[in-house]
Formats: sequence, C-alpha cells, structure tokens
Amino acid sequence: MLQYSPDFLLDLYARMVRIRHFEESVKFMFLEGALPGTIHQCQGQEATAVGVCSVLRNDDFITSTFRGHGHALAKGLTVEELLCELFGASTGCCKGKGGSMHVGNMAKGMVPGIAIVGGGIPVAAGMALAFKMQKTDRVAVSFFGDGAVAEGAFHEGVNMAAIWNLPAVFVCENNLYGASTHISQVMRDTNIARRVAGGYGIRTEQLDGNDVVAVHEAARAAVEECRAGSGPVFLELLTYRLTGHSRRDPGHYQPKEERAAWSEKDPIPRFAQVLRDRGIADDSVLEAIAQRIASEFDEAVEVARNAPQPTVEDLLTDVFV
Amino acid sequence: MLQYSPDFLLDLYARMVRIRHFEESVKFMFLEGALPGTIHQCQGQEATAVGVCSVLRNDDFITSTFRGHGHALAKGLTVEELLCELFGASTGCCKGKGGSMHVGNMAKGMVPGIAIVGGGIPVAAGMALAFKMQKTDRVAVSFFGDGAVAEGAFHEGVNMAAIWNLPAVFVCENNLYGASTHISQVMRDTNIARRVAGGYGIRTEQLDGNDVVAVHEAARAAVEECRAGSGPVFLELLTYRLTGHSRRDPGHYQPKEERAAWSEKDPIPRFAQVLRDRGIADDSVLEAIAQRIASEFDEAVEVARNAPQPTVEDLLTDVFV
Amino acid sequence: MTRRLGIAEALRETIAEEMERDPRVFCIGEDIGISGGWGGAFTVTLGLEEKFPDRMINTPIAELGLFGVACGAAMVGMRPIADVQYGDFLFLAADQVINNIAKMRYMSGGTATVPLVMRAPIGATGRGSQHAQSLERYFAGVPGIKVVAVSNAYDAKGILRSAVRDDNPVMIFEHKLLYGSKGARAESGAVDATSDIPDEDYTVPLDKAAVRREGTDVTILGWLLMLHRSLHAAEQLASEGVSAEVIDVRSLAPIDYETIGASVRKTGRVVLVEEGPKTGSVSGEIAAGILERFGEYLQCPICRVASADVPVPFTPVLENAYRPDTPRIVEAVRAAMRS
Amino acid sequence: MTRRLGIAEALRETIAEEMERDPRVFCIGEDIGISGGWGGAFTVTLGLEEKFPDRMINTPIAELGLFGVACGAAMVGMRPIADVQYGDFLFLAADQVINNIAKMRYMSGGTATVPLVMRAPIGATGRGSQHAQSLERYFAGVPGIKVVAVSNAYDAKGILRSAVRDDNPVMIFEHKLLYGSKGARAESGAVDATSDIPDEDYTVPLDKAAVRREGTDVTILGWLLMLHRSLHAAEQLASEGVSAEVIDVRSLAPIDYETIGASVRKTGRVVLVEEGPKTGSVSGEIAAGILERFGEYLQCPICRVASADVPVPFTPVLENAYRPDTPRIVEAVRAAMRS
Ligand SMILES: Cc1ncc(C[n+]2csc(CCOP(=O)(O)OP(=O)(O)O)c2C)c(N)n1
Ligand SMILES: Cc1ncc(C[n+]2csc(CCOP(=O)(O)OP(=O)(O)O)c2C)c(N)n1
Ligand SMILES: [Mg+2]
Ligand SMILES: [Mg+2]
Repeated sequence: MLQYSPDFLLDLYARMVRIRHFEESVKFMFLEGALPGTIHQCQGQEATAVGVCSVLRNDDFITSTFRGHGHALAKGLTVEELLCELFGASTGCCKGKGGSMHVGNMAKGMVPGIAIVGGGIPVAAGMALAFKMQKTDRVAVSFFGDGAVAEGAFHEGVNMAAIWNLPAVFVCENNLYGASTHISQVMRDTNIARRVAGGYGIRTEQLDGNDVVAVHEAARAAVEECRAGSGPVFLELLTYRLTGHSRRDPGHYQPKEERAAWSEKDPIPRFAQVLRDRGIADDSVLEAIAQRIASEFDEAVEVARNAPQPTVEDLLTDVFV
Repeated sequence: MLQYSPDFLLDLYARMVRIRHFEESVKFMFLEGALPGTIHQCQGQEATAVGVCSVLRNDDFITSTFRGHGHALAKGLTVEELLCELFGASTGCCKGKGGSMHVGNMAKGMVPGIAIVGGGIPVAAGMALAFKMQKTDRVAVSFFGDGAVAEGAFHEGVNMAAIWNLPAVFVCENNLYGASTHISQVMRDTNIARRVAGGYGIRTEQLDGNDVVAVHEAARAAVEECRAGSGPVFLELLTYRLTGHSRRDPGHYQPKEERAAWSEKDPIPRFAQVLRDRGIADDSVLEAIAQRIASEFDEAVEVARNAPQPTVEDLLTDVFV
Repeated sequence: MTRRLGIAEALRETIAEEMERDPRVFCIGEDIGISGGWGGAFTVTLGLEEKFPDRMINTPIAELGLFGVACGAAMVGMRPIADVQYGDFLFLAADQVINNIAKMRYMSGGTATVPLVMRAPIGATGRGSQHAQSLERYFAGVPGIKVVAVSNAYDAKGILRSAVRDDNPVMIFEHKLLYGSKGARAESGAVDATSDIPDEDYTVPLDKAAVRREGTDVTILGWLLMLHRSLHAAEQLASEGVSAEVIDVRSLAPIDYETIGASVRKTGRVVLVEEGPKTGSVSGEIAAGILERFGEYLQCPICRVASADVPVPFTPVLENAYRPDTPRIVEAVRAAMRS
Repeated sequence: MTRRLGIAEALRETIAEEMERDPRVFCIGEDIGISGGWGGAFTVTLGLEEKFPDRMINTPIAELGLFGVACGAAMVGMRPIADVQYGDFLFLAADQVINNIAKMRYMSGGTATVPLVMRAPIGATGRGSQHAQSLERYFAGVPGIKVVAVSNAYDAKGILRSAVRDDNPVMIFEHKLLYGSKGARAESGAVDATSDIPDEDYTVPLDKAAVRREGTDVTILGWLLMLHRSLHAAEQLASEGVSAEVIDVRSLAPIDYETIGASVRKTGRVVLVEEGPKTGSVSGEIAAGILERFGEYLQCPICRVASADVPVPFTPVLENAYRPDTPRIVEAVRAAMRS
C-alpha cells in the first residue's frame, strides 16, 4: 500500500463514506414516507463499487442492477442527480422516469440500472464488443450479484465475451444471498470464481470484497488486461449486505451470527482503521470527511426536495429519438 | 465385451442399421418430393441414440430435438408411426400435427421433439424432479447438441438438476457443428465435459460416441447412478453428422479431410467389424439383418403412403384436454 | 361460516388446501419457501414450507429454466404451481411458456398433458418500468393457455382451485395493489379486494365473466385494478344519472362473449378499461370481438380507456398520468353517452 | 436503371451498401457469416463475410445474449443489424427486446439511444409449430420499438435503409415464403415478391402504409404473405364486380391511420387479413383503432380473416386449413358486401 498517495486513499475512503451516508439517509427518508416506490440498498458493499470504479475512466461504461446507488456514486454521478431521481424530479439523472432501480447517466459511463437479474451482463458484453470494433481501449464493466450467476443471460453473455476476447470485466458481488436465498441452495460449488474459470476458460479471481484496496488492485489488473486486449476477466468479490434486500426487509433469513461476523468486516470502519494505523488520517481527519459529506448531502436533499416534478406533457416524450 | 450375449450385441447393431436405413430412405423420399416440410437427420450418430436408449426402460423419458428420428427409433417408436408422422398422416405418432421436428410418443417415454435449441434440457430436469418427488427410480434423459451448450436454457436446466441431485442424464451429442458453426467458434474450451464439470460440479464424461458399446456402458453407469440417487450425470459423446444439417445442405463448411476421417469412424461398419472379429456374426448374418430391416421399412412405407390424412375438423382438436 | 380474507391470504390458503388434497400439487419459484423469507415477492406462500417441506421448490433466479422444469414435471404426473415474482420476468420464460407449455398437447397429437398453473403479479406500483408491466396482452392470444385475472379474494380462491384441478396450462394474473399483502410487503396505493370466503369447496369457472354491478345505459369492461376503478367510476356516474353495468372480464382467454354480449345487447354502449398501454391491448381484441358479434347493437363506437403508449414511468406524477384513473373512466363514459 | 431482385437479394445488397456507407453498421446473428454456410437461415447475408470479415459477428446459439449484446453495442455508438434465424426464437430474446432495447431511452430520461435493427423471418412453412409463428402481435404494441413488415423487394431495400439510418430500435418482419431464397434454401409454396430496384439511394418511410391496388367498394388490409393473397383475392373479386382497395399495412407500429382512414372513408367496408391466430392479432388492434377513428364511416362491422386459434400444425392439409387463403378472403369480402 506504500505506493498509494494519502490523497488517493482518503479519496477512496470518502467515496465509501458518501455511499454509506447516502444509503442510510435515503433509508430513513424512505421509511419516513418521503420517497416513493421501493429501494434496494448496498450498505456493507461500498468497497466493491468504489474499488472497481476507482480504476475506470469517465468513458468506460458500467452496467448496474436494481441495487445501483453505490455504483452510480462511484462512477461519478452526483448525490444531487441521484436524489432528484429518487424524488422523481425532472432534474434527476433520468428525469424521474427511471427511479431507484434504473439510475444511470450515459454521459458519465453508466447505463440506466437494469433491474432484470443478469440482464446487464450481455449488454456489457455488447458495449465491450463495440469498444473492440471501434479500436478504442475503453472497457465495459458489469456489476451483478451471486444470484445472477444462475441466469441464462449470465451464461450467454460471459461466454460471448470469452470467445471474442472482449474488454469486459464481470464483477460478481457475492453477498451470499439472492433476495432471501442463500447461495448454497442455488449452486453445487459456491466458489463462483472457480466455477466460471472452469466453465468459460477465462481468468477469474476471488477476493475479499470488503477490502477496498484489494478490490482496487484486482480491478486495475483486470482493466489493464482488457485494455491490452486480453479480456475478459471475472472478479468475485466476497461481501455482505448489511441491510435488507429491499424496503423494509428485516432479513430474518440471515443467521444472527453471520450478520455479526460480517459487521466486523464492514469495509468502512476497517479501512478507517488502516488509515489510522498507517498514520494517514486521525479521527479528526475522518470526522471532517464525514462532516463534509453530510453537509454536501444535506444541500443535495434541499435541492431534491424542492426540485420540479415532471409535468403530464413529459409522459409522452423520450420514447423515440 | 465378453459379458454381453450375442443377441444383445446383434440387437444393438440392428437398431443402428434401422436408423441408418430410415434416414437414408427418408432422405431419398424427401429429395424426391414425397415428403413435406424439412428434415434434420442423424446419419453417423446412430451409436449415441442406440447406446443410450439401450439402458432405458419404457417408463424412463427422453427429450429430443429437431434431429429426433434416431432417438425416437431407439426409444421404441416404430418405423411406421414415425413415417406416418413424416407423411403428415393422422396415424403418425403425433397425428400429423407434430412433424419431423416434433416426433415423440408419451406412452413410450419420449416427449415430442423440442426444436428450440436447448429447450428440452429444463424439461428433462423437470421430469427428473417429478420422478424424484414421486419416489420412483425412473430417469429422464435429455439429448442435445454441442450447439445447445451456449443457450441459457442449458445453463439453467443443468444447474437445477445439479443442485437438486436429480435423476437426469444429459447427453450432449458433440458433432463439432451447430448448424454451420464449428464449436471452436462458440466456446473457448471445446472440451465440453470438462467445462460442465467445472461449471456445475457434477460428474461428466467424454467418450467416443461412435462406439455403441462404449456409449451403452457409460449410459448404464450414468443411469444406475441416477436410479441410486446420485444424479445428475453429463455425457459428452464425440460424433459426427455424415449428412447435411437439414434438407439439402451440402455441408461446404465441413473440410473434406474432416469428413473423410469421420467416415472412417462410421459407427455401423465399425461395429460390424467388431462383430465379425469376435465371431458373433458373419457377413451373411449382417446381411440378413439389413434385409429384415429393409423389408420392415418397405412395409411401413406402404402403410404410411396410404395412411389417412387428418381432416379439416382435426385442426381445432388437441389444443386443450 | 365465512371469513374475510385478502387475495394473498386466499391464495395461500388455497394452495395449502390443494397440496393437502392432492400429493401431485407442488409449488415452484424463487424465494417462495425460505424460512425467514417473505413467501415469494408478495407473501402468497408465506410459511408453507413448514407444512410442505418437500413440495416448496425454491429455484435459483432462472425463469426460463424454472418454467421448463415446471413443464417437464407437469408432463409426467405432477401438478405444479409456478410463481414468477413479477410478471415482467415472464419475458425470460416466454419460450418455455409459448413454445413448449402451450404447444405440447397439440404437437403431440393430444397425448401430452401439461396441468400447470402459472401465477404472475402485474401492474404499475412505483417501481419503474421493469417491475410494472401488464402482461395479459402477451399471453391472452396464445393458443393452448387459459388466461384469467383475479380481482377479489373470493375469485382468487375459486379460480385457483379450478386452475389447479384443470388439466391444461392456466396463467393467473394477479395485481400487486390488490393482494392485501401485509407487513413489509404492504403496497402503498393498495385497494381493498378482500372478500367473505365461504368454508365450502367452491370453484369459480375459468371461462366466465362476472357482472359486478348491473346497469342499463353503458357497459364498462375491466379486470384487476381497473375493475375497481370502473366500479368507482360507476358510482360516480350513478350520481349523474348514468346507469353503468360493470363487468369483470376475468377470463381473458377464452373471453366470455355470452355474458359480455348480454350486456352489450342491453346497453348498446361499451367502454373498455385496461391498465396496459392502449396499442396492442387485450381491449383491442375484445373491441374487435364485440364488433364482430354484436356490431348491430352498438349505438356508438367502442371506447378504450388504457395507459399511454410509453414504458411505465417511475415518478408518481407520471405513473398516475400514465394509467387510467376514475376521472378518465367517468369522462369516457360521459363521452359515450353523448355520442 | 433498375434490376429485378427478390427480397433476400435486396436485403443482402442493402446490408452491404449500408456497411460500406457507415463503418458503425455491423451484422450479428447465428450462422450469418460462415464461409461455406448459408448466410443465415435464408441466405440474406450470404457471402458478406468475405467483404466485411470483421463486421459479421457470428454468435453462439444464444438469442437472449445476442440481443443483449446488440443492445449494448448500439448504446455506445454502433448500429447493429441483429438476425434471429426464425422469429419464433424471439421469445428467448424477449426480455432484452422488451425490457431493455425498447425501454432504455425512456428510462434514461431520453439520454440513451439504441439504433438497432432486428430482422425476423416469420410464417408457417411446413416446419411444425416452433418454426412457424407470426410474431408481429408480440412486438407491435411494445412502446419504444418501431415495427415494420416487408412484402416486396423494393420495400425490403427502402425500409431496411430507413431502419439502419433510424436512431431507434426497429423490428423488421420478413416472410419465409417471400424471400425468393434460392438453392438449398428455396421454399416450397414460395410467392414471387421480386421488384424492380432503382439504382438511386431511395428510402421507404417506417410509418406509412401503401395502397397496392385502388378500389371503391371495400378496403382489404394485409401485410406479408397475406397481402399477396389479398391482392389475389381482389383480382378474383374484380371479376365479380367488386372493386377492392388493397392496402399493405406495412408499418405495424405506428399504424398509418391516415392512409387507412382515407380508404375507409371511401369504401366504408373493412376486411383485415392476418396470418397469425385471430385472437390477440394485430388486426384486433387495427379494427379497434379504425372503429375509434372512423366508426361513423363504417357500413358494416369490420371483418377479420385470420388463422385458427391453435398452434401451427405440421401436416400440409392442416396448415392450409389453419392459415387464410384466397377463397376465405374472397368469401369474407362477399359477406361484407352483403351486409
Ligand atoms: C430476472 C429477475 N428475476 C427475479 C428478480 C427479483 N429479484 C430482484 S433482486 C433478486 C435477488 C438478486 O440477488 P443477487 O443477484 O445476488 O443480487 P443482490 O440482491 O444480492 O445484490 C431477485 C430474485 C429480478 N429482479 N429479475
Ligand atoms: C433457440 C434456437 N436457435 C436457433 C435454432 C436454429 N437451429 C436449428 S438446429 C441449429 C444447430 C444446432 O446445433 P447442435 O445443438 O449442435 O445440434 P446438431 O444440429 O449438431 O444436432 C440451429 C442454430 C433453433 N432451432 N433454436
Ligand atoms: Mg446477492
Ligand atoms: Mg452439433
């Protein structure tokens, strides 16, 4: 870790804190009834989004899922454009037409979230195919969960990326559950990285998804391989969802001990400890980051709460070019 | 091979000859214009169908594909009910409503051919699930080609059979091509058995699919495992299509040398040689078998040519029970 | 004796009873029988895994596979009830549903049977465009499948019973806002669809529409949420002196033209109300079907009230503008009465 | 200068020209560019791999994936032409087509574009029920996709050009019996759909119907094979003194009610002819749409001639009974003229 500048490491930290703060605040607003619809959140999984996106350029693309807030923030969408979207405002990143499950911003390299499990995987392969045909060194990254691995779209998309050597990184956030179902109920061998290597003949790697620097490094290697024409690469990031699957899910299917053990591995306090141990930041520095993010968020909420809603005329626009 | 009775071996031989004779005659009739529609044939692949079905009971089930004539004959459908179907007669195994791509007979353990590549795989898993829930020792076998391995249905179906330990045997007839596309263009590792073992954690085996006794033995082991509750098993049978993909396909995408090499491995002359070498049959015995099958076929053609066609009233029946 | 139940409860009870009655019945779907889970996406199978540990088949997230598995099991003697968490995911399973499940009987010359119940929750409910669609249009014209929609708990029970006992594939559409799901799965904007449920083993036929309100001036046809909105509209219209007959079409394939025709003959005016986009709606088919059969009785063109021809928008202001509401139905009826 | 081409040839030539013109255009599909192969299932892309070795993307047999790949490529600057060997396999790709391709623009608030052409051969041609369906009904009502059908080589060329140059997803339906495919891929029962093709770079709009024969007594609406049968019927009717106007609906989404309306106003009688089963047909939608817009001009109920509500049977005697033929169209028109 010596090779990283303090600024870089503090930035990784701040990005994770921003996601956590966003999710916790949004959860509260949702339960309060201030937000419409439903939400799927990523508390506990911040290191995957931040670590991976830390190696991407603005013109690289990601696909995301129903659980996309963290990916969006990590890919460079602002808190404000996201919050506006959740409030259904016309200033949202999708003009209020997308909603929590479909956040994205094409100008920032993020396809609107694809809420069909596995659906983003072939789409990412297609973007990677385009990048290759265009002879650029851009990379497409697909985020998805362990649950998506069972879908036909996963199989078809990963295989095509493999046979055409596409610049695609497949990022499986293995949080042990697909909704309420444990991975051991849906695959014989729960080592997904091993399964994928065996099935598709591509390089795969399984690693601690709650260690943001480890994720950064694995992603960097993967993206470099892709840019050099040796893609695709598959990363299995072991992590855990510290909140419900959606809305008010109490997560009773998760054993208490399992939850407690993973709370210990929460990527944010863990990385804070690293920063303290290495003398990169003390409590006051970390506190200042949290403060800054909180006030940035508060400002964005103010904007979002008062942002204009679409009008009925907007209903019929944006179907065709 | 010493353990097999001559009768059994001669029966395997006769079954293969029956399929070959059927396919060659049907091809001729088709080109002659006597048969409607299109046909997909299995010359060269007789050992897979016969070897596998030789270990099945009438109440075991198979799923087949658009290329199902051989599977049907091997599973016990008669030449006559098949020919009648190809002629579109109401006495056909599907009353003329199915046709060449959908031959089957539920009373003989064969689902109507599923002509959607990969489509039969989850269906076979479902039959196997039923057999398991019913606490019987019946087995479901799914025949499909190398091309089907890329389909989502393959992935989803094999995975479910694996996680539930279902009594299903997946029989991949790897004839090197999906339509005109060589397997090396659609998968990185063309050892399908290895890929599947790695991907799904089930026992797989790759073997010479043109050696009928080897196929019989592998299938027997697989079916026994399934009946004993240790399924599923995946068999990759290496074989070759000695005819076009469908209709009048001249197969120009197959290199001449490749074709010639595989002609040498034609399962029927090869097994004839074995029978002769072991003193089980001499030329006259083999000739007699061919004669018997030819005349059986001629009788069936006579019946089929004169069989009644459905009437317009039949159009609306058989949609619902 | 009767008890008051919501649709989710009625379905749950019926599934349990049918599994009790017939050992061939089983459930298959994602998250349907996980202890500590929610009983599928809308609590319909909550707790059933305790009673039937071997007959609640939790699948991986793999809709094509799961409907193929259900097809295979049904062909060899089982009677599966397949759950797709959101109707929108039926597109993933469409090949198995349309190419296999619907056709097996026909292409086998009548020898295969596929006694399979498919349950799909539909409707726009603030979730954005991929968890919101009305799927009836995609399946109501597929030969070989019976398609029904349940608008209250009494029907949910009686129709599910009929479906499970039917030897053909039956697709049941349910509406997220009508379930009456409780707790964490409760829906904002939900509508009361509870019924008094008699204790006896009644069934509701799969091919009959139901007159929900009698009237003489105009026939309003709807189902699911739109039926409830139509009834609401009819009340309002009554206060304006318009007597609307409201029919729950309910059976979307086949369509019960007997019941519909009797009403059309009486009123001569038809307003169809459907949640999906107007173009390609089931209402288009019903309008054409009515015109073919009862054209001579029509006193004005058939009017369709349906959603806009756009994907379902997320934000409530647009979602509400997208989908027909009571005022739009009232307005359409008024226009029909004028013409 | 003009040259006489069939639909398959016209499509092939157009694809080559558009790839030549625009480096972003590429083809993707199964068996589309294999040397020694057939150029897809119906020779449309035959030989193009020699000219464009890097832009003929041969996929594994994986329809969901291939349409997802096409979607992704289209979103970042390419203009794919995706080929599904038989329209029937679109059910496997339906999720990507309906949930992603059609919705990306809307759910992104108008920032994503998906300039993607999808080509699907349809129609019953002696292959049994899984290689025979008419898929128009499943896609013509999906908001976000333009849907067209090509009935002759001139249109094939002009419509494909427009589609490739359009910034939206366009689904083109083609009929196996109209391709004029040659050699081993020739179809028995094929119908001549060749045209004189001008050399200039003409286009045919994606939203306009075409009057193929003028008449005054009745309007016959059809497309693909049924257009040809309708024209044939019109000829026969002319000899009976009935003057039928025949319109190639062609644009199935959006539907060109201007052209259709002008004819209906003139004739007051409408017969719709469609190859798919009657229930849930696009004709149902068009009938309802005509009734809503031009109801006052109708002198008799709109009549639909369509296939039976059954899966497509294999045997020719049943397939012929299943699908509308010239006598049935003639009979329907006669009945309309009587009423
Ligand atoms: C095709 C499809 N099937 C089912 C669902 C319902 N669903 C939403 S999230 C989810 C679980 C996904 O699990 P995983 O892929 O592991 O992602 P995670 O929720 O853990 O982030 C399910 C089943 C869906 N959205 N799409
Ligand atoms: C889902 C689907 N896609 C495409 C086709 C068209 N098609 C028919 S056979 C075939 C090749 C199948 O190859 P394989 O599975 O290896 O079987 P084989 O023909 O070699 O027996 C294709 C692409 C189809 N029938 N179904
Ligand atoms: Mg997960
Ligand atoms: Mg093959």
